[in-house]
Amino acid sequence: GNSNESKNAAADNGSAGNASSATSTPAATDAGTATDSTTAVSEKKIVTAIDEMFGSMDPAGFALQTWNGFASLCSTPLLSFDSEGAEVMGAAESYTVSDDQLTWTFSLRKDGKWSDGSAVTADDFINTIKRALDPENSDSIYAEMLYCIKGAEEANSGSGTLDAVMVTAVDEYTLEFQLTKVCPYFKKLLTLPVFYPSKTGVATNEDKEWYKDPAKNLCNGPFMLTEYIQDQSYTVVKNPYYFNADKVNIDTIVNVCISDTQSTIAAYQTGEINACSGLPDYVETQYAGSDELTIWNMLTTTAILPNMDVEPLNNEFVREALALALSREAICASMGANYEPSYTWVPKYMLSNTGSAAFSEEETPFAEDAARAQQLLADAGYPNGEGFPKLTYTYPSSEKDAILAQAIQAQLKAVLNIDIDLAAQESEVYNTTKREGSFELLRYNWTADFNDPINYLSLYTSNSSLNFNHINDADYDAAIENSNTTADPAERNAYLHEAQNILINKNFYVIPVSTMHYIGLRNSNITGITYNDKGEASYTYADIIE
Amino acid sequence: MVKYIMKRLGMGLVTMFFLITITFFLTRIMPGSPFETENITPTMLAAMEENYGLDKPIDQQYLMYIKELLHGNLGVSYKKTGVSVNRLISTGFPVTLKLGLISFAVALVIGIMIGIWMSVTRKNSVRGGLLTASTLFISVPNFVLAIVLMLFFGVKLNWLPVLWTGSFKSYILPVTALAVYPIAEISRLVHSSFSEAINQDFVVMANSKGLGKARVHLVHILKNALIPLVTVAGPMIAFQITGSFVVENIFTIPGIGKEFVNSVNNRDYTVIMGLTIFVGGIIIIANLLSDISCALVDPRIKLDKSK
Amino acid sequence: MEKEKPVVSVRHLKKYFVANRHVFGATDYVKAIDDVSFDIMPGETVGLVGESGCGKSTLARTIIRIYEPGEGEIIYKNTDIAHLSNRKMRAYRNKMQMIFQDPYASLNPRLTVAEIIAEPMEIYNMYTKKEREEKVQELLEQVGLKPDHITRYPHEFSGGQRQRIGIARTLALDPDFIICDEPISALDVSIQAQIINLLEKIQDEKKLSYLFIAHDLTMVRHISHKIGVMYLGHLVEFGEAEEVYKNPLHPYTQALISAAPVADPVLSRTQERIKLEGEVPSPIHTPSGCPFSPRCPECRPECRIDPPVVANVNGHKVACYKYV
Amino acid sequence: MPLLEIKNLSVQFQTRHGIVNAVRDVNFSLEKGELLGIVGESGSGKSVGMLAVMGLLAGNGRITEGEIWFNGRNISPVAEEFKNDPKGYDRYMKQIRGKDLSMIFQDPMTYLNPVLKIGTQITEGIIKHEKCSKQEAKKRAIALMQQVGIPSAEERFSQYPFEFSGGMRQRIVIAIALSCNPKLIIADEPTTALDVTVQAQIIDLLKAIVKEQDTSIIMITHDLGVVAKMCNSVNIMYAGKVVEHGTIDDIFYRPQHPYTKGLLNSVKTHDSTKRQSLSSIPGTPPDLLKLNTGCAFMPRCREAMKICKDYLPEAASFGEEQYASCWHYCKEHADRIVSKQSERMMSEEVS
Amino acid sequence: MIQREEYFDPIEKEEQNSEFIAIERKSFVRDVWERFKSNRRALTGLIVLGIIMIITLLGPILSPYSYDGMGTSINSKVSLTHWFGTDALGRDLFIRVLYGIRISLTIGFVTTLINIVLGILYGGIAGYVGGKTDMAMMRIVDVMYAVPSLLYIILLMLIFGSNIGSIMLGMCVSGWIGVARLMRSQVITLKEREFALAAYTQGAGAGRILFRHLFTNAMGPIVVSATLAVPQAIFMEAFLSFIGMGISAPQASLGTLAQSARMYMSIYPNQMICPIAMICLIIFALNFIGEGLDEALNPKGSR
Ligand SMILES: Nc1ncnc2c1ncn2[C@@H]1O[C@H](COP(=O)(O)OP(=O)(O)OP(=O)(O)O)[C@@H](O)[C@H]1O
Ligand SMILES: Nc1ncnc2c1ncn2[C@@H]1O[C@H](COP(=O)(O)OP(=O)(O)OP(=O)(O)O)[C@@H](O)[C@H]1O
Ligand SMILES: [Mg+2]
Ligand SMILES: [Mg+2]
Repeated sequence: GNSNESKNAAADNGSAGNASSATSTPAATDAGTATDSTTAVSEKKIVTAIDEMFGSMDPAGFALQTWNGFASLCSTPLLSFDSEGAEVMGAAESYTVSDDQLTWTFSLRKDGKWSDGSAVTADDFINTIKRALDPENSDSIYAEMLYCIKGAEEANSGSGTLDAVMVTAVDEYTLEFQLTKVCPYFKKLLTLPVFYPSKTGVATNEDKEWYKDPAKNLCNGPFMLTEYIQDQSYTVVKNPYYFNADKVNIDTIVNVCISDTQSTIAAYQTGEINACSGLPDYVETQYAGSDELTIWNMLTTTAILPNMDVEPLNNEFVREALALALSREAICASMGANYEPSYTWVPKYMLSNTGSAAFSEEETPFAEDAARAQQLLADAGYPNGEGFPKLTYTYPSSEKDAILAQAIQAQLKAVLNIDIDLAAQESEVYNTTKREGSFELLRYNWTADFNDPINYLSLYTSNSSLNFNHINDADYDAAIENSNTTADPAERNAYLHEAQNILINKNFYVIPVSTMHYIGLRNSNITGITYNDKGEASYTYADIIE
Repeated sequence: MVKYIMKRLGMGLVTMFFLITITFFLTRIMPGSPFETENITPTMLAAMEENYGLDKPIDQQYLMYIKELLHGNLGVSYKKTGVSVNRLISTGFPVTLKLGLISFAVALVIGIMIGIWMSVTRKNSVRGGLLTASTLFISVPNFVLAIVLMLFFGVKLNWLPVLWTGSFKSYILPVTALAVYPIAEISRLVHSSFSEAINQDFVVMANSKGLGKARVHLVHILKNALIPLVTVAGPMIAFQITGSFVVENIFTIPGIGKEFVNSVNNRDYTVIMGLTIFVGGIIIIANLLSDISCALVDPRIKLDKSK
Repeated sequence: MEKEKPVVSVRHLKKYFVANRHVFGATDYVKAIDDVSFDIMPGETVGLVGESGCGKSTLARTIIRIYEPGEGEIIYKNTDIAHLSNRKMRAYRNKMQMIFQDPYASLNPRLTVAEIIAEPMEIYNMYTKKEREEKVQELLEQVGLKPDHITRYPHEFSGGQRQRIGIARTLALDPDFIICDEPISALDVSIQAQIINLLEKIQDEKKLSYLFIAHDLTMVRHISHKIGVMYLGHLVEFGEAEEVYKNPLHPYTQALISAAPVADPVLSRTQERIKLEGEVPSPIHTPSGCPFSPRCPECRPECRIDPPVVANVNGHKVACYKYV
Repeated sequence: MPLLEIKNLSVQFQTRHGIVNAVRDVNFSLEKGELLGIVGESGSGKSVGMLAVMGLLAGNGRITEGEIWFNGRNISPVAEEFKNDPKGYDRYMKQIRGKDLSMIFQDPMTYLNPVLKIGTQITEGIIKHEKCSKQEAKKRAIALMQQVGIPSAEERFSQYPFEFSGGMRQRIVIAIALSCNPKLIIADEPTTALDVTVQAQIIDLLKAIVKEQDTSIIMITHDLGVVAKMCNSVNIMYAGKVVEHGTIDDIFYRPQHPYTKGLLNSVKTHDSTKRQSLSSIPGTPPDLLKLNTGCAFMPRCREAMKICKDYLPEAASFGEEQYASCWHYCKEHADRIVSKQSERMMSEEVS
Repeated sequence: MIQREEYFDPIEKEEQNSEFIAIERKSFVRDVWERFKSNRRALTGLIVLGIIMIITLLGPILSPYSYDGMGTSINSKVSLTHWFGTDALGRDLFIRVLYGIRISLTIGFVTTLINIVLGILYGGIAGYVGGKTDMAMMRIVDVMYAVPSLLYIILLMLIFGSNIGSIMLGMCVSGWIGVARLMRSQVITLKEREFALAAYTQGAGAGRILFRHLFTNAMGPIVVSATLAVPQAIFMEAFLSFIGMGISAPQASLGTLAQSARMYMSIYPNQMICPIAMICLIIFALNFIGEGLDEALNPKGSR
């Protein structure tokens, strides 16, 4: 599972998030990169701001934000989804699924090429997967996502061999997966890093830094890496071997690390960068109506986790009282215009698997109700908050989380007359606290790895290692299990709704508070940016108009 | 002289040893693990810790670290996959060093000039104004100063770049932001020592020879007034060279000042250790340099008693 | 006349300071006092004169155990105090006191006169608080200050008055031996006489012994019963004051006395000065023979080889080959 | 024409506690080749008066009135010529200071710059005034050092003051003062910090210079022995005033002012029989901030009279050179003096 | 006024000696205070600091707002109802700034006090004992100085929570070193002074000499460095809040307030300017006081 914890904290603290967007710089000569500057046409170059370089660019390794940004420029997966949720074939031309839903066969496009001109073959996909499953590879954070493949779990835990992992190259251009059980969201998983290709023989686990070397870090996407400077920047240029290279207009994209948001905005305003994102909410007001403003809907949710092992949070009335007592509108008003109230755990913009509607729109969430919250608390034995123990709310120390915490504290005091202690923890400590379950109320945030509700809901099965507040609900487990075995999307949807209902409405195991959108800026002469199902931008067909 | 330096460096090594030991154990008793990222599973965490030998008893880890250190190997960063600490320092440090030295040099020149001016001016209003300005410079937190500089000269006037490129122009703002505090500090120091020296008997003597003002001020007084400055210059220059987190962060300068805070925050043990050793070394050397320059400025100070 | 025992006798006292420590064993020493012996009788003043840096202060400070003595003995009434531990030394501290040269530096500027004078009594837990106050008043009167000065701070006094406070402080413990290290050098001519008179008055009242160090030969001659002349860490001449002054034996003493200015134009016009060549050698590299030999107008070959032994010319001791 | 003539010189210091009149209405003159001693208690204005002549008063001090005729020119900053031209005064003083008019200071430890080489400190004045090259200046400096009796001068040239003993430093200070063959040397207690043997050497040296170069010297000291040995005439100062002036024979054998008498009594001990207490001047030196309007010596004077407290005496002459300011010698003019001073006080109160 | 006929009568003793003690009597403290008072800047500093303290103590009692009470008007501008405006949670900034001053000053003063006490003891002992002990103690100081203080601060914050206490403690771990060095050098020079030797020859013990004689005389420079240490502590705390380790919500120091407002500097400048202005004011005041004390405690330097 991936999350935007650090990204979120960074955004609050003054860090720009992923880059997007582009502009032309009139001076084409100062690129210094491998483009041909003798042509009459001026070079089309975009400078974008990225957050710190955190994690690696190895899809089988520690692939987080930096990889995300890099992959959206330079890598093409088997298939992906557009902003409407429609499938877009990438490195694969087509695929077939066996009747039992266990064997998936992908035929790769013959004109798929690496940036050195060699062909992208089935082995290159297997290369990533097996490297990720290699028990020696401790960096592969997505290995668990491969456990749906036969033999993967055994290989990864060391009890089986990598050879026994049932992902095979039927021929050079045919890739076959054999699954352990039905996986209705398998296609969605394909957007995870571990399903991206990496060049066999060049990308190896032995060489930990291969991805920093443009000669080794081959790309099968629209752009390719030409320069990598740790913690400063990386530069990509148009990949001549990309199968759709004709349609790619931008020559160079420089991604500069800027860790301070104010610096990002300043650099944008001086024209030193052409695009940036993860900006504070006032930018939305300042640039309201301007075509420079870009807003991406994020798949993210912030919630309060009540620890089920703690008195009186194991009391359903108490949890419901807490959930109903909050005024999410007021909270989000304080946090900034890019925060929106959330009444569901699965984020607002996540698509359902039936049609193009959002999953959560089908839900009827609970209603905030102060009076009822007071009543519930009284029912739980704490009329007007009397006798209610002083609980501690733990949150990672960042500006926005502090505001959130204070708002929650104040509202609970005002509505329920209960006192909450606030404990801001440094993120490393916060993570330990969370993992060890040594909290009472916890600020919790989850950002989607892939665009499917299961990514959110599977966290709370009783055997999930990410079930931090120790929910143990047989009905919930059953609903999730059912959703995973059915092949019918509608039926699956129903089960997932049932599960979410248990989580946020029936038993109030999780108290959702907010979701957010991402604010960005880009020069208005950059056109043709497309968005994927997670709201992330792609420059593949972007252009700079004079 | 050489012997003196050798002796000081020998003493420095002992200091370093204790510094390394203390920092090592301090980092290990800090809660939180370098691999503690959001939503990492316990198995993965264990695997990672095993991979880096963090599951071993702490004394063994310590011995291993010392062994590697003796081979000049500071280890690899836990957070920045595959980046060795040696490389981190060797790429980041030159930038920080250059910036630190430039800003220190600027602060020195301007600080001394202002200090002298404050001491010799007859106009109370000028002195008051300069003192007030230096107080003002001291009392603005540097994150505010850096941002104000960036917004004003970068965004508003568009004279200077906001982002670091390594060009001459991109030095100006960070150097200014870094130099302001030491300028204020140095100018006060020079002011006080200069005002003291100006009342010394040897100044009367110099005047009794009929010397010109410039010679009296710049040769007779200044050389004496510099002595207290030189003694504090050691820690000051060490502080400047180790960089400023704030300035590096705001002007996106790829130096080690930024790394220092980040590594502590990230529990990146090897980086913390590497930087501490490095900074410790700088402090030792800076103090040594300051003692040597003390002896250069003040002939009465003998570094090496047994000459 | 019965034979009295000395209050303090110094025997072969040495005090070397480490000047340099070389890496390989060798150490340079400043031989600040080198084999000095003399006695001080009860009620007697011994004056000590000599060039600046010849070790007068060091001798004083070693006797009073500010500096740790090297070889030799310091016998205070029957006890050798030279190597007593600090704790044992406490029993003798109240008997030996010191007046310092600089009246501005020797009084703690942050304490009142009463506190300064009462402090030694506090340290030794003498008397009740009330009695101490009375004693302070008494002492002030004794040194010629007014009782209402008691709550004032040292900086409110002139140099001479401060020196009086310093004297009162040393008297608080009823010592029988006081070392005066240039007590009048920092004072005005018109005040110096006041202090000398005071010291003499107290001596007569209490039968104190003084070791009196000064530059000014006329003052030393006036106050002292005996005079010692030091040169480069050595006591080169010691004897009755008038005797030493009128009939100096050692060539250095002769030079010293002949150079002293006389406040009388006629006399000083006729004064014949013995001119000394060269500079005082550094106390680190002292000459091997007589310390004065490099500058001595009457230097003989043997002077340069071994230090002279002390000759006794009618109870007047002198360390010079001329008299052996 | 005297080389230096001082008329009605008064110097004031502005301090936190009030105005200090460090020098009050001082008059005297000095011929070419003359050796004048100035004797007085610490704080009596000896140094300040001479610093005023040199134009080297500390920032808070100023000459309130008076004329300083040096070499035929009035070099007082309040002189007609310089009154409205402080820059011109500075410029002129810089020209003569160190050249025609030089000063030897009291404390060789603090008056030499500790961080500059001896050679630099000697040559800079020569280079400034004689406009000669560095080499030439060095040659002259080494000759000077030899003249004042510094062995191996060549080597010593590039040493620092701390490497010199007190006596040698004092000789360096003298060498600097001599470097441009000045007409007048003001020596401010040049021997107080030294041993008698060294002191005697330095006195001999100064006397030799006067003889050889026809220089005049003003010798400030509080050691009457030094005066006796060196000077032709003496000024006795007390609390900012010259209370008595005369040749040394006048002063030593026929002192008139009670202070001079007291001073001489307290040092004349060489014949005194043992254990007879020294005669001393009772009391403490005056605080210049708290002076009575009359004679400043009154509180310590054995012969004080009622008039002494409020009114200043005028100088009375004795013989050719000697004069003293004491009421005992101007009783007959009492009425005139009192009425003059009362008038002045009244007019001051009014303004 | 005396009569003409009395002019030449001998003066009476009392009249003659009426000014025997010429120097005005003043205690040391009073003397310092008078010199301090006569320095206009120093006095202004003291008054300003006094006023700030009084307002900080009284303001919260008199104000209708509380530091954590949230109102409905978010991010409002400077107005008569909210003198400094309000913050993102609708809290009155004026009151928050007042509380911020309290916290910042507490941090500044308490850490300075602790540092001074520790530094005086450590430096005093090292300087007084001297020799090998001194050498060993100073090397320990060197090591402590080089260990990044962030480490201590984080550790303490984790052990005791991120409250003022642990921040202050963290700043104290190595903060006393400067004072210790200063005290040591003072003691080394003072212990050779004659008044200390006098106390020694009178049999005074080490404790007595150190505290009654040396410490009282070393106080000047230490007091001055203390006035400069207070702003440094305030800044250190501000820096900690810049890197996300400052004081925990809903409390806020001046540093935290400025830091959290800096992002919105361009749209809500009041949120940033108000706390910064207070920091400036306090530091100005302290600086002026320090300057004045420096002059007042060092009578030689004052002319
Ligand atoms: N603490 C010390 N360490 C090393 N050397 C010292 C120390 N104290 C004195 N000396 C040296 O010992 C010698 C004797 O010094 P001392 O102070 O006793 O001379 P003195 O006769 O009192 O001189 P003065 O007349 O100037 O007071 C000098 O050479 C001096 O440099
Ligand atoms: N810069 C100054 N500010 C205030 N008062 C001063 C200053 N310089 C000198 N004085 C005062 O002027 C008076 C005369 O001082 P001066 O130095 O002339 O005395 P002196 O006769 O030379 O004494 P000494 O024998 O100690 O050198 C003293 O009372 C002194 O305090
Ligand atoms: Mg001495
Ligand atoms: Mg003088």
